[in-house]
Amino acid sequence: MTDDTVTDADVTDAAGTGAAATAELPITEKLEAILLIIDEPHSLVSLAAAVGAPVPAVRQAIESLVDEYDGRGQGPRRGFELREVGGGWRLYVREDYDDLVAEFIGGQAPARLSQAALETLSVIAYKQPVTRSQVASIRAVNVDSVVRTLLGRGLITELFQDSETGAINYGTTDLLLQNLGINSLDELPPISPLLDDGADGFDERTAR
Amino acid sequence: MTDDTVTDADVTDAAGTGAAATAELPITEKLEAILLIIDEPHSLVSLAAAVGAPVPAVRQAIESLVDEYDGRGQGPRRGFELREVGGGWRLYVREDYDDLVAEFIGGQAPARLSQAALETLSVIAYKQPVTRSQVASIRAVNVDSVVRTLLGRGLITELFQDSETGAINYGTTDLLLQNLGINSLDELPPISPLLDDGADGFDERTAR
Amino acid sequence: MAPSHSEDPSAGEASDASAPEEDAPQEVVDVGFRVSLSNFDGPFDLLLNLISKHEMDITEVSLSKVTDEFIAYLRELGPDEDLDETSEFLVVAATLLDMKVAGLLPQGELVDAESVALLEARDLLFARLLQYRAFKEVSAWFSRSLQYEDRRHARAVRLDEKHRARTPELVWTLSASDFATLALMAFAPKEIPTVGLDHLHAPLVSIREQAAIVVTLLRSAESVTFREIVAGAAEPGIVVARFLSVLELYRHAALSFEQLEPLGELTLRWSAEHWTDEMLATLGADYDR
Repeated sequence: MTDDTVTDADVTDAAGTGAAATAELPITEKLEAILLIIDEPHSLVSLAAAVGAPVPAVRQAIESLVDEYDGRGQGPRRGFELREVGGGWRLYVREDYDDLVAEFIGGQAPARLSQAALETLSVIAYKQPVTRSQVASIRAVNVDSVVRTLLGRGLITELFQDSETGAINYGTTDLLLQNLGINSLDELPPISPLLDDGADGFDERTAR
Repeated sequence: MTDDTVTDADVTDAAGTGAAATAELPITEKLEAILLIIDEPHSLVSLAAAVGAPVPAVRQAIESLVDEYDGRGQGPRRGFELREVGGGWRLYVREDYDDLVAEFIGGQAPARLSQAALETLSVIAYKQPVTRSQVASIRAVNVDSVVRTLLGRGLITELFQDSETGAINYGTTDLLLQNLGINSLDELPPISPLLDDGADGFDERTAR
Repeated sequence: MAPSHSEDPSAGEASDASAPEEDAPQEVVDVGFRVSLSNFDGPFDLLLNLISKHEMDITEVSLSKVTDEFIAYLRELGPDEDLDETSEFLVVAATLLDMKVAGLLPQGELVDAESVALLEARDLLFARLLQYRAFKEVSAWFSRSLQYEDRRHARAVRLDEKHRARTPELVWTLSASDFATLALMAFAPKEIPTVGLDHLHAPLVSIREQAAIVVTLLRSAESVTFREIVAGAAEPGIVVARFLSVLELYRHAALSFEQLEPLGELTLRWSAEHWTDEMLATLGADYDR
């Protein structure tokens, strides 16, 4: 939901109008106000639009917040930290306190994905956009129910329908990136180079 | 959610067991970790139990956090503040930024519920009254944030609290009926046999 | 489900080469070449297991050994396995056959186009296996990352009342029947293979279930005709199952019947003296495969 399409012009505009009332207040404080209410990562561009400041200034402010929370500023270290995950910034409980918080919240351990779901998820992550039958042919098993599970968890999404075959192409979501703790698909571990070599002939075969 | 019934004995006990692993870490950081994830104000006693420290030490730590966030400590002022409301403590956006936040929220793109949110909503619609953990076990995934979204959207509501377990039971609202274009829950299309025939084994599963 | 090759003690360790720590409890229990649902998931898994078990290069001719073992495995599966599971194994059988054919080709002399094509086919199969293994390996990274991130707690707190009113309108596009479909999906058991076979053959009829109906009918009346017992049975399978259960109940002396003339009305009477529901549970065991 993070809006990356905001242009610099929009940002300038925002700075010139709505945010004018708070123009004299520090960007870091404005960012903290926004960070406190968001419930998913927001990109620098989205944050810049929110606080009405140019992106470079926001980047700098974010960096100084990260430093301050980590105890590299003037004040003490904080029990929370600012992390870049899934292509945006968000407040997290500092790792040291995850157990404390988990104990406080109680609740059940999150259900883990089965091996079949994990493998299907990796195939979709690396081969997207990819159809169910393409995934099935790589894994050589029926993947329908696993795909349904992954859809239900919001880890993958239907990208588009093939105009000729009607087959639905799947891809991964920002939520998956967040759940993996990475910022973009580029951060996925490199997969065996053998895959690329054989890819052409393979895709032709599976695309049928 | 604030538990004011915790006695001093409980607090001592909590300090002696679960929180032992983080005993050497500063109380302020532990408090910040808890404060970051709570929805509602928590009393000093409840916070003391959470971080495993005596109430007076927690009171002192809270006071120093209030000072720090307000800029009376070593570091800069923060965009949020720690306030006591209704006998409990919670993080709030600093009032200076209420307009900024309101503008940010108003400027967000029209919202669409995710697949995960819609599925969770359908489970609540057909199984109400139902607790969060029951929904989680049907969906085989943690639904806390989704339930929060649905609550925030006014599509579900808290019906009552289970007298034994204290778990909150949720149900759907008239807003959902309006969106679906029906007048009452009776008009929801039946989805037997999954619900009716399998109900026994089903309830056993979800009741855990 | 558990072909036991107990004469081969080394077999168990190959059952999940890429992530042995994951399914440790099962692995302790599994002796010999046992394929359990927890660490087994499909034909390529099986193929990889068979190959890694013999530490062989799949391009070598000794594939025949793997093929034999696979066929033995299929035989051990017996008729109780799902049709779709068995048919998935056919994929492996075909793969193995292809590889075997390619492996039997004279090496080094690439003279005719046909043998070139066969070698290419072999390479393609080899590439597919490697690709499958690559995804299997990288899924361990996914598992680790997801588990680590699961433990992290992000700030996600409900908006204050005063801000909630400003939230943009919700876009709603679902009709009531869309919503019901969604509910069906949400309630469906997770990750149970769902290859629909209902269109291929009629659902199996349980003799025990039908016997329970027959017993109820018989006990509720002095006498019942067989015509009445099968009245309303929707399909021939149910009629057959009810007839078989009548025969079974007769064997247990639970009922008596009389038929005044050949092909005439069959009148049944409940006559059991010591009847328990446990007897029902074992009824018709002969018909179990």
